[in-house]
Amino acid sequence: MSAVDLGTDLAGLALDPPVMCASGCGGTGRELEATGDLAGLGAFTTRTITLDPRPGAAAPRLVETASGVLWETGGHNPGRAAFRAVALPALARRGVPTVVSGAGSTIGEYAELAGRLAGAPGVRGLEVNLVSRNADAYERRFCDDGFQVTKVLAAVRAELPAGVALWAKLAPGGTLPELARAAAVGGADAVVLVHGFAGITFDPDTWRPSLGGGPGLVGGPAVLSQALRCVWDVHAAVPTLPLIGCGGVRSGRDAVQMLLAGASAVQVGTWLLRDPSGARRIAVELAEELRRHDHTRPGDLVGLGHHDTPEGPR
Amino acid sequence: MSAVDLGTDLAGLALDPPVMCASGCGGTGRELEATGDLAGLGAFTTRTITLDPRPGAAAPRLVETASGVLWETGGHNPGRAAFRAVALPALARRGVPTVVSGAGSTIGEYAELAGRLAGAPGVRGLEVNLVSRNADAYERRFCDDGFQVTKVLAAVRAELPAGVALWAKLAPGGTLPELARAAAVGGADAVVLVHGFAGITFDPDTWRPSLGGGPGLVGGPAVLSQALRCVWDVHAAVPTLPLIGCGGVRSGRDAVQMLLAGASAVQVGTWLLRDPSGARRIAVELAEELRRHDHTRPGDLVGLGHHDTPEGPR
Amino acid sequence: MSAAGRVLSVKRVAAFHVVTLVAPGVAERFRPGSLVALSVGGAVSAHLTRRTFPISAVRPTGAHGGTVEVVLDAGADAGAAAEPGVRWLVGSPPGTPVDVLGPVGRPYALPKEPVSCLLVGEEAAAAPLFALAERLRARGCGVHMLLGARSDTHLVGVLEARRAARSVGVVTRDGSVGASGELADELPAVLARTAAEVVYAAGRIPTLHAVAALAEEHGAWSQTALDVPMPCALGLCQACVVPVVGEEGVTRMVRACVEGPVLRGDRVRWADLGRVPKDAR
Amino acid sequence: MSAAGRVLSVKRVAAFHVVTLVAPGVAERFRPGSLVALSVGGAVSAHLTRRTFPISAVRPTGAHGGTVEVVLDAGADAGAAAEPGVRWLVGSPPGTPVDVLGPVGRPYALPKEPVSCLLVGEEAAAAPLFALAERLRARGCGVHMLLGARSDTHLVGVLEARRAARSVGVVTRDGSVGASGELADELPAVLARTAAEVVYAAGRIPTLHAVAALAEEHGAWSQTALDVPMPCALGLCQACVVPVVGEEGVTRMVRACVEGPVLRGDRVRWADLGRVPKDAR
Ligand SMILES: Cc1cc2nc3c(=O)[nH]c(=O)nc-3n(C[C@H](O)[C@H](O)[C@H](O)COP(=O)(O)OP(=O)(O)OC[C@H]3O[C@@H](n4cnc5c(N)ncnc54)[C@H](O)[C@@H]3O)c2cc1C
Ligand SMILES: Cc1cc2nc3c(=O)[nH]c(=O)nc-3n(C[C@H](O)[C@H](O)[C@H](O)COP(=O)(O)OP(=O)(O)OC[C@H]3O[C@@H](n4cnc5c(N)ncnc54)[C@H](O)[C@@H]3O)c2cc1C
Ligand SMILES: Cc1cc2nc3c(=O)[nH]c(=O)nc-3n(C[C@H](O)[C@H](O)[C@H](O)COP(=O)(O)O)c2cc1C
Ligand SMILES: Cc1cc2nc3c(=O)[nH]c(=O)nc-3n(C[C@H](O)[C@H](O)[C@H](O)COP(=O)(O)O)c2cc1C
Ligand code: FES
Ligand code: FES
Repeated sequence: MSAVDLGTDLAGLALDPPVMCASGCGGTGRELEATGDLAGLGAFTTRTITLDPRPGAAAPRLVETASGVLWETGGHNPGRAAFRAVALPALARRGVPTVVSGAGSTIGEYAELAGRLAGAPGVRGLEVNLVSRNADAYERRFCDDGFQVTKVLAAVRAELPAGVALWAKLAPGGTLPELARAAAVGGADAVVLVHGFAGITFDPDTWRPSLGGGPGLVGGPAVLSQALRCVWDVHAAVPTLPLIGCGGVRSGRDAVQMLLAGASAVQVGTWLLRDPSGARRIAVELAEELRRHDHTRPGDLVGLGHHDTPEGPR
Repeated sequence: MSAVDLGTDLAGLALDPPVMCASGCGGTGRELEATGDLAGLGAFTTRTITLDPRPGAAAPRLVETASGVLWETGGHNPGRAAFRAVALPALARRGVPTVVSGAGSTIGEYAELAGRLAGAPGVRGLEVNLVSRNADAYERRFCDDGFQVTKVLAAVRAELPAGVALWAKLAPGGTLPELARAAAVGGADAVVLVHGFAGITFDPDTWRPSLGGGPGLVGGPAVLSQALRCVWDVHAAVPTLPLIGCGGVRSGRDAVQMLLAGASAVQVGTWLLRDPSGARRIAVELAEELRRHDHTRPGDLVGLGHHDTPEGPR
Repeated sequence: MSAAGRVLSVKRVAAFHVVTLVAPGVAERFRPGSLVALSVGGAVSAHLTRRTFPISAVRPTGAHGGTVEVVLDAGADAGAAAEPGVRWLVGSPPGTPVDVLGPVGRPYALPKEPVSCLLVGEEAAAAPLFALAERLRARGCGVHMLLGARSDTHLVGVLEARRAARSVGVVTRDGSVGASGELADELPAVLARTAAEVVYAAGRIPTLHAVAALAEEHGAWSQTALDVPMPCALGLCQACVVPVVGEEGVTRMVRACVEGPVLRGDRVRWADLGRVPKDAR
Repeated sequence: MSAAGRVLSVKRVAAFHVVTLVAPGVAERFRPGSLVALSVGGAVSAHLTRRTFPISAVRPTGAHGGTVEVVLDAGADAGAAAEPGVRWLVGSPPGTPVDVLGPVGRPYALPKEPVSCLLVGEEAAAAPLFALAERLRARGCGVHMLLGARSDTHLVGVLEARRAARSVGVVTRDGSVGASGELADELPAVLARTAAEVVYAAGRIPTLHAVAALAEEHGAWSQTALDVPMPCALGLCQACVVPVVGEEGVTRMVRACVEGPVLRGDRVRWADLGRVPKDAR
């Protein structure tokens, strides 16, 4: 049998391994470099950057839940100018393929951000974070409206140099297949599934919300089965659309599940907070699982879980 | 300070304690009676009953996830006739207030079921499980369409004798506040939040879906923060509507969180599978938490977590 | 029914682990074939369902109070990693608290007459058959045993069998000890030789299926102990349903944890396990 | 940076637990004020974030390899139940595997001149100050200590302080030993008496706030060790941000785990902890 090869072509972007950090969970790159773990990533996804700096939400910004975390950073980021001046050149120097996550509160802001960042050295892709409120549409989230999703992607696509991948990141929710299709129509090369799941908890002593900002989003192993279902549902509806599975991944077996459900690559978020070497270990375990099942390429597994499945999502 | 009194009036139905088993997690009543735990419940909610018997989904019907379970019983139930002949009289004899969960695949079925069961001895309430596909509307789930929700509730209400409570149980999802309002418009006395969260997992050896039926629903501590958010969002939008919090509750502190988010009572589902005495213990712990904070009645806490909260659900 | 227990010891037997737990109240109500359901991981655990195992032995009293024993396959040698709950159990130091629910389930039904009985056990699943053999002997039944495994390293209880049974057969897939092949290959000859009227069997589903069919051919009753995951072991969750034909020929989905784990072999729809037959009610 | 450690021992000190862990590589890089971040519950754990604690002592080598020690408040006597991760740690038998990340964070900055230093410690948080005292004495600094607690049962290190420091003050809220009241009540007199040029402080936020303000009034530098939850201790999650005024008067939200835990007391916007000030960037 030939050897396992984790190299993956994700709609034109080469990922080896097909395991990345999820947006907002890999710091600036400096922290993972300090632990020696930056080089283990197939790509580095930055935290979500906006045009202007955002100081973010009140602390605590993250609390523990059963097998997960509840978080709200409030979009804390240095803004596109400082990001382009400091963090981005450092990432470029380190040579890890960089995917910049960006968001705006109008379509114009998304486009401007893309124009200012996508051409910078080292940027191999732009991940459009659509979990952001639309100032021009009653503060409704972009990701809840297929029409807006298409418009944002098309506007961003127009700003991208050739060779820079365009990904759309969506929140979990009932009409995901339609939204993913809308992203593809707008020009997305791939769709990242998914952002955090809405949650809240309360402090047992103060009886106030545990997070400084009140409500938040849930990530971690607790949501794996739900994230798998998002990927499953979208792949069932749009089997040709490349997907990136994100949510609760912490092992090679979890990554295999994401592939079976229909993803071509995975992102690791919350688990990096516990184990900064997680992505590297997951890649090793993924290779082992492939070997154990006599497979050589992750691509062989994509969507495999759908075949011969008894019917009946409800 | 006066003593803690857990007695709760839930829109006319007296619950003491305001802790029940969730539908489908308390068996027929016989199993919890065998462990001595039936009497500890403020009310017993039955598994969802349909007009005709349903043999249910293939095994396994339940697998473990991180801090949770993924399940799909496929609606296994003996049908309304056998239920009324066997399980229901037994529950009535045991004297625990019984709430019958029912579902149908048309509005007519919901109404017929209500007519046949709601008047039976021992029935104190009907929980309308709206997580069921509508044969008259392209198999769309009732719980995803506010108009259908209102119609089902109104049809069922018309069949109910006076003094039998009417509850609507909804699935988690983006437009919950609208759906809850729709249930109230149709005549629901209270809304149960929430049913399971959509999920799927795959077997690491066979690479097939782990559940016999393919996709399933997630319950257990893993979903507590998400269920709290459902209650929080609905209470924020419709503060006068009585809510029953369901999802991941396993301790008195979890119950307190449900109250703070806006629920008036709680249901315990998955945790009973691990600890059949769970509901009783939760009631004891709830009383302790009230005492520790110098409160005497659970009602004092309902919605308390909303006060002085920094803005910004996203 | 559920009680605070603790690990007394973990020992190796062949390729398996024997975990003995201090568990008040279980031993007194134990009957061969019944189960014990353990919660794993303690207070911090992410694993909330129970692990349910056949009880292999009990001791009503002793220095530590009543104890209960299970034999676990932690699969250390298989390519697949062991189930995390089992790994936790076999790795727990003495004193580790474990919530113990049991005994649960229907035990092996015992014949009223002193008939000849054949006990068929595969690998670790054979362990509970020795308690059964004892009770059968007490009733004057002739007890014969047939033990099987993939290889001699996975064979449990041959010495004990020689003490407990009139005759003992051994089969291994690799022929490392006894006959070479599957349990089912040996069964017809053993049934004929022992003139068994009842066959009691514990093992993998395909083995039980074969035993049930061969017993029926031979005109014997069979009592098969089904090993399917039982996450609650209380009859609440329906995870463990199997299709069983009842008296009137009607198939019902019955819960292996309360209506089993021991079921009549001729009543189980073996080919339909993991399915809901169209005619099920 | 993160390594497989294990529990060596758990001992009681006053109302607290001293947990000593075998942890390769931590002792060598330890400096007073730095932290260690532990994962709790082992492989089955539902608790996935780390518990981060100030290191109270290290031993580079020994029979068991390098060790690191933390003093934990399991709050056994408070009305509120102890945090489950801490409860697990203090209940772990020797040998329990624990993933250990450390040392992390900025330690106490040491003065270049042999100035007079006052070390202010509250309850269990005082434990790490003794390693600091040693290093300050090695530089010729005069070391004075002021220890406080709710009551004598919660006072840590008074005997050790008498050995380590030129003068030792003690305050308890209930007056059970030493002066009666809060640490802040005693501070002005002690600052005057010791002519301290630097104040090092560890304790609850209100205490640190008061220490920082009084040190500034007195004209001393202050170095405050912030105790806020640090779920990753890697600088990745931003859970631990605190508002700090930088050189140009600009407020930034800095991560206490990597930019702290020791911060200049005059730079922390104490009144705005748990908030994002409007002018923050
Ligand atoms: C070992 C054995 C030998 C028997 N021999 C005879 C016989 O010679 N002549 C005769 O007329 N009846 C025989 N029976 C049937 C028996 O006498 C009862 O009719 C039968 O147990 C039904 O009782 P129940 O309704 O309480 O059992 P159920 O509630 O139906 O079941 C109780 C438990 O016993 C098992 N069980 C029930 N019946 C049988 C069975 N027949 N064979 C194997 N397992 C069973 C079930 O699977 C279950 O585990 C035998 C039963 C057993 C177990
Ligand atoms: C105990 C002490 C005494 C000092 N005495 C003098 C003095 O007499 N005259 C003088 O001009 N400068 C004094 N300084 C300031 C010092 O010489 C440097 O200017 C300062 O440490 C800035 O270096 P940095 O940029 O590397 O530190 P930073 O990167 O700014 O911080 C490093 C660490 O040291 C802490 N820190 C930094 N500066 C101070 C400070 N001034 N006081 C307390 N904590 C600090 C930070 O909070 C952080 O924990 C003193 C500093 C300390 C710590
Ligand atoms: C602390 C934290 C910060 C995050 N920040 C971002 C962000 O800036 N942009 C974004 O698109 N997602 C962000 N996420 C979401 C993750 O990228 C990911 O979608 C989600 O957490 C699910 O994956 P996980 O379970 O592996 O964490 C953040 C998650 C966490 C826990
Ligand atoms: C095994 C199982 C069976 C269930 N059956 C039903 C059912 O018949 N009807 C229903 O409305 N909900 C059913 N539920 C959902 C629960 O009532 C509950 O809404 C959900 O599991 C969330 O609560 P929990 O986290 O406490 O389990 C079932 C849940 C489980 C785990
Ligand atoms: S294991 Fe839950 S019903 Fe059998
Ligand atoms: S604890 Fe995660 S950034 Fe500080």
